[in-house]
Amino acid sequence: MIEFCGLQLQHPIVNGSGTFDAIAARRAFGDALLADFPFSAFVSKTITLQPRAGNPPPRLWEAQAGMINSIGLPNRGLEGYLEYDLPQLAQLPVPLITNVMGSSEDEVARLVEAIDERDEVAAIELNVSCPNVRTGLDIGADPRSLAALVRAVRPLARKPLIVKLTPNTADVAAVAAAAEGEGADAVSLINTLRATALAPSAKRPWLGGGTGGLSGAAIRNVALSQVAAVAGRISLPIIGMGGIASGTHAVDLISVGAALVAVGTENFRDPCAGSRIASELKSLQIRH
Amino acid sequence: MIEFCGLQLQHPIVNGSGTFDAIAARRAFGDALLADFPFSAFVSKTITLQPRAGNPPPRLWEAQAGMINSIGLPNRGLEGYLEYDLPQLAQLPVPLITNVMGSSEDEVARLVEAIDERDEVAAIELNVSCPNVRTGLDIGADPRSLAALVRAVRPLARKPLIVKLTPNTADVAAVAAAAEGEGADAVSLINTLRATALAPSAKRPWLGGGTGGLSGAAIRNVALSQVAAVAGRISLPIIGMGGIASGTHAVDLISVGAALVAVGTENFRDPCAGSRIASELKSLQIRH
Amino acid sequence: MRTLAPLGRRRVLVSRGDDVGAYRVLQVADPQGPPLPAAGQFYMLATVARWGGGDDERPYLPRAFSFLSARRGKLSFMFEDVGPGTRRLAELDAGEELWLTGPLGAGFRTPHDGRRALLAGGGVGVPPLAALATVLSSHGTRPTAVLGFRDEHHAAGAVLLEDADATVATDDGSVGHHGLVTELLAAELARDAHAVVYSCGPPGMLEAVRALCAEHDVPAQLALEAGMACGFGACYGCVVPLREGGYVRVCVDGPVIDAARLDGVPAH
Amino acid sequence: MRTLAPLGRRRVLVSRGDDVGAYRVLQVADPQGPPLPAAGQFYMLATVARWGGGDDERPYLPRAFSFLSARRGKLSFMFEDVGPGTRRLAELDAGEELWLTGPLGAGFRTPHDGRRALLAGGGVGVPPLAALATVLSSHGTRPTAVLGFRDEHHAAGAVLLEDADATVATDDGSVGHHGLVTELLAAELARDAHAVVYSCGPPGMLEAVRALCAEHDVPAQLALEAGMACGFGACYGCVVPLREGGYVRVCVDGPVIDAARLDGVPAH
Ligand SMILES: Cc1cc2nc3c(=O)[nH]c(=O)nc-3n(C[C@H](O)[C@H](O)[C@H](O)COP(=O)(O)OP(=O)(O)OC[C@H]3O[C@@H](n4cnc5c(N)ncnc54)[C@H](O)[C@@H]3O)c2cc1C
Ligand SMILES: Cc1cc2nc3c(=O)[nH]c(=O)nc-3n(C[C@H](O)[C@H](O)[C@H](O)COP(=O)(O)OP(=O)(O)OC[C@H]3O[C@@H](n4cnc5c(N)ncnc54)[C@H](O)[C@@H]3O)c2cc1C
Ligand SMILES: Cc1cc2nc3c(=O)[nH]c(=O)nc-3n(C[C@H](O)[C@H](O)[C@H](O)COP(=O)(O)O)c2cc1C
Ligand SMILES: Cc1cc2nc3c(=O)[nH]c(=O)nc-3n(C[C@H](O)[C@H](O)[C@H](O)COP(=O)(O)O)c2cc1C
Ligand code: FES
Ligand code: FES
Repeated sequence: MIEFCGLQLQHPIVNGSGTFDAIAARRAFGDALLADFPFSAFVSKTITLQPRAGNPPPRLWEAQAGMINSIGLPNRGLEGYLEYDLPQLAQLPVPLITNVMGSSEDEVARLVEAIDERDEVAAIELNVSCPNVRTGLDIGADPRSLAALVRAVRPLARKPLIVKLTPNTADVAAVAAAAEGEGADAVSLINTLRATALAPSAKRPWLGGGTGGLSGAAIRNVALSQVAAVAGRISLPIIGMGGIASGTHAVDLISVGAALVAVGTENFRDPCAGSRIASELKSLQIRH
Repeated sequence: MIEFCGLQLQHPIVNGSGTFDAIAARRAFGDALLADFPFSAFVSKTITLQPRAGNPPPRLWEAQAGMINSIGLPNRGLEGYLEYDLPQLAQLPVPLITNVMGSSEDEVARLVEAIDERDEVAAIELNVSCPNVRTGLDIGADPRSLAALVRAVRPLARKPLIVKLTPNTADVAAVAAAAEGEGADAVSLINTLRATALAPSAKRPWLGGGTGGLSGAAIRNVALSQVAAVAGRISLPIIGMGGIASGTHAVDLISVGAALVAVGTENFRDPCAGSRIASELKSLQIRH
Repeated sequence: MRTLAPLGRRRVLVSRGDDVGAYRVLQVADPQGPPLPAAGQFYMLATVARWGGGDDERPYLPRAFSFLSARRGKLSFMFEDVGPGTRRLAELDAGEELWLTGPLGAGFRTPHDGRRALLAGGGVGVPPLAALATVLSSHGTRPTAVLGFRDEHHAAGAVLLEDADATVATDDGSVGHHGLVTELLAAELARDAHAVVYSCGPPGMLEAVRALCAEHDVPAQLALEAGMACGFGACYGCVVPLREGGYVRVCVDGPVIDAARLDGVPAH
Repeated sequence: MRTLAPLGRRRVLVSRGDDVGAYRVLQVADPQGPPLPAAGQFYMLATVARWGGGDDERPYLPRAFSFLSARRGKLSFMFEDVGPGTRRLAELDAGEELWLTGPLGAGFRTPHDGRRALLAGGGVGVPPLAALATVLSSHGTRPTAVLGFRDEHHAAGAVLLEDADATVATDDGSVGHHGLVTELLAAELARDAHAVVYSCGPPGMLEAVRALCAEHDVPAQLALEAGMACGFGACYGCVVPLREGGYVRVCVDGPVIDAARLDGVPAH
């Protein structure tokens, strides 16, 4: 058992938000999924206040040792989540972390308040890779605007508050320090790197959403660098992620300062990547 | 012939700074290099005011579809460059672009002034991926500090001034706009992405320099995204680079707004990558 | 129709590989899989060795393939080399290993209210139709099929539809009807429109089938394709727009979708 | 000694592949290369097909290999599977294709002032010594060599040093002298120290050879290894620190470096 923000977890491997849909997976694999759940905590897809259909297809591009997605955060919206998704997610055998995003302080506040009320939820993750409507930059790109956001919503949550940082910034450690300064309980990183793909012959963007985010093996060493930089600056626990596909990769991230390791794109290649990596990690840790 | 900042070039393919040493390549391949020079202009390695030995080895890590380098800008320093390198580089059959970097405005100014005097040099490229001693961030990460730097050195150069942007920033287009606003003649991007590698068994940094920069195929779609963002914001010509390994990749970068395309890591895999890509590009352009 | 998949991917052995015209047919031993996947379901495949390093350093993600047949613990798949993933798979021979996840998605629903099954498809759309024909034949009615191919070399793939009476059309007229598969389908519908059409094929063909069926007011079930990363609903990458608005994921809500739910079949 | 390389990489055909103990020996046809690369020079190799997609999606960069022999337009190389690049190369057989650049770097300088050549090395350090032995033998003096290997299976590689009189040591004593190659070298130097030592092997061995020669004041030329990206001076990645301060690039200033220029041989 390991402890993370007061949660008791079986092992340090969780999923990255938006890279595993436990409800859909149960439709495909049945209740075997519950008996052998790959992660020690489940992180939901990002939930927004209003329902979102997501971006027009195509939404995927296979890149060099990675992929680019432009999914566009489809979700049922807060109400739909509470009504349809939450009861099903509550059946999972692990603690539930709900990831939320809003395009204004007020939206985030309403999300955090509503989620914080629900006993089924163990912790809240705040996705700040959302463009600031004024600057066009991610809210999480700038330490000051992030600090303001965390300051505004922190008092609204009794549950642990995890801030999921954006990697598309000059100084991720400064942003992490801002989150720490305003009372966040943990940070998670890295989210996808901004990337574009062009349609093979027509030279226009391939992705229906225009640009997208790069994930998978290609970003592993960038993640290692950003997690190390953040760990060198703050003392909050860190959920590290980015291209993790094996126990060795998890050991690497832990050795630079991650408390938990999240698996994202590798879930698509191996639906049980979480349990596999947890057991590879365990045998590596025993050996040392 | 194509025109770039007043230079007449045979084709749009140049090299990325620090990824081709024409003097060393001539030792290996002899004068055949001059007869069949792979690039339409030659960009020098970054030159600093004082000589630098570079970082302790190991300096290289092979990553997923890419590599991480921590070379540390070894060079003979300004005087050594002018005395030893320049006469040899002047023998190349193409225009010479000299890349410089300084850790203060004053250093950069001295470099630009001295290089600008030399007839052998056709243009100056300013590498701003150098950490600001005060903030630790790249000077080029922040639009305001970059604007100040360009403002200070622009009047010192009669030759075209190209600003090589850093990709490790929240808003590369804003930085490019700052360069444009202060009179730069062109911008080039992307430089390497900050990345770390750990030694296979010992969990300490592999690279002698600690962290390094990711280049090659893995960053190609990040480059496409940043070049597109910059092209959407400024009207200066752009030298695009990052993971270019084929004529198709070059067409992609040109289609999102690059005027020239630089080849970096691919030179290591194919010493004549420049000419190969130029001819692949030509046949693709003829076909369309 | 949905048969549950065992949890996770499993390592399976290729038991044979054959070239059939322009196509490669792989047979794999899947002793741990369910004996009866539903016709129209699919599996995610990747090779165990060297998945990656092809064109532009791809493939990285697994690839989706409908099964062609499932008999006595053996699955077969059919595909054409169209990119780095199918190229790597096409190299495989007996004894090599695959990662396999599935069966995934929802397959075809068999006809009710006395309608006859009309199978219409072509190219690498043959597998789900072949699997469906096997089910229908085992229920006592060998279905009629119309299949379109580019040319004779591709039309050789028609033999894989063992359990149907198939008529073939080719684009170049090198074998069978010179023209489109929808022309054959229109003739069948003219003969007897109390039918349900099952279709799988390239997007253009599927769209033509959808439009034709809509015109004749004949229900159709379309086995769609979409770029996929995961195949089990995790990535939300594989969506198609619905007539009613919004999107559904082809991998969990399809790949078989009622034509009536779509305004059109997207080009990719 | 430096033979110029033709500009750029060229596509060459593997003409045979053999296993020799723990090693793989590849012969490639290089009709466009110079007939006489200098002993100790190296080539950058990568396969044309599927370079990538191995462990952790590697290899991506080409790999450096000293040539073992160069005769009548055929080059041979010897290596052991130690990672994704050598693993992929070890799979190759006659008829497959390589990208090849070279010969690169500076090779050994032959002895002057009457010193005898003493070759000391082991493991995959055999190739440059074998190439040097061929040159020396053709000049009329078959050199003496001492070679160290892990065990008998590896020591089989000693036969590749055709043109020298070699004594072998193994770590486990399974064949030859039970102990270190430097023990054999010390004995040779004790017998006659008017020699120049040529050495190539794992860093620990090279360092021991360097230290021994320094102690006996015997000149030594060491063929170094270093992680390389390009092999022709482009990346500045392959440096070793010099005694005088600063670094040199192993690929253009080496791989053969006078031991006197080094304070020690770096571990990687
Ligand atoms: C449910 C389902 C069942 C299927 N059944 C079969 C079957 O039985 N037999 C069969 O042959 N095929 C089948 N397919 C299609 C098969 O999955 C694709 O042909 C396969 O994924 C192609 O992979 P590839 O690597 O060979 O080619 P890719 O190059 O990956 O794909 C070819 C197409 O993808 C697009 N593309 C090109 N580059 C990229 C990129 N970098 N990223 C994203 N898209 C790109 C282009 O439109 C291109 O035409 C099925 C697909 C689905 C969804
Ligand atoms: C001039 C020269 C001549 C050579 N001649 C020969 C020869 O004749 N025969 C021969 O067998 N070998 C020779 N080598 C060594 C050969 O080049 C290496 O063994 C080869 O590059 C290993 O590649 P790999 O992919 O198999 O293993 P890698 O895993 O690339 O390399 C193995 C070593 O590299 C380090 N490493 C591990 N992972 C990485 C990574 N991701 N990035 C960077 N380094 C990493 C570790 O130290 C590891 O032990 C020569 C090297 C040089 C420089
Ligand atoms: C298809 C896809 C969808 C994602 N959706 C979300 C999301 O809804 N919210 C979020 O915070 N991160 C999202 N992410 C980012 C991942 O959680 C993770 O940070 C990133 O993919 C890096 O990890 P990886 O390389 O292991 O995939 C998504 C990533 C992918 C690939
Ligand atoms: C080994 C190496 C050394 C480099 N040295 C420099 C340098 O001295 N100055 C500079 O501006 N950029 C330098 N770069 C960055 C490249 O010029 C280029 O911007 C980057 O590698 C992306 O292009 P690529 O993916 O094609 O390599 C270097 C890159 C590499 C790989
Ligand atoms: S392929 Fe991932 S959700 Fe359908
Ligand atoms: S390997 Fe690139 S400089 Fe030596």
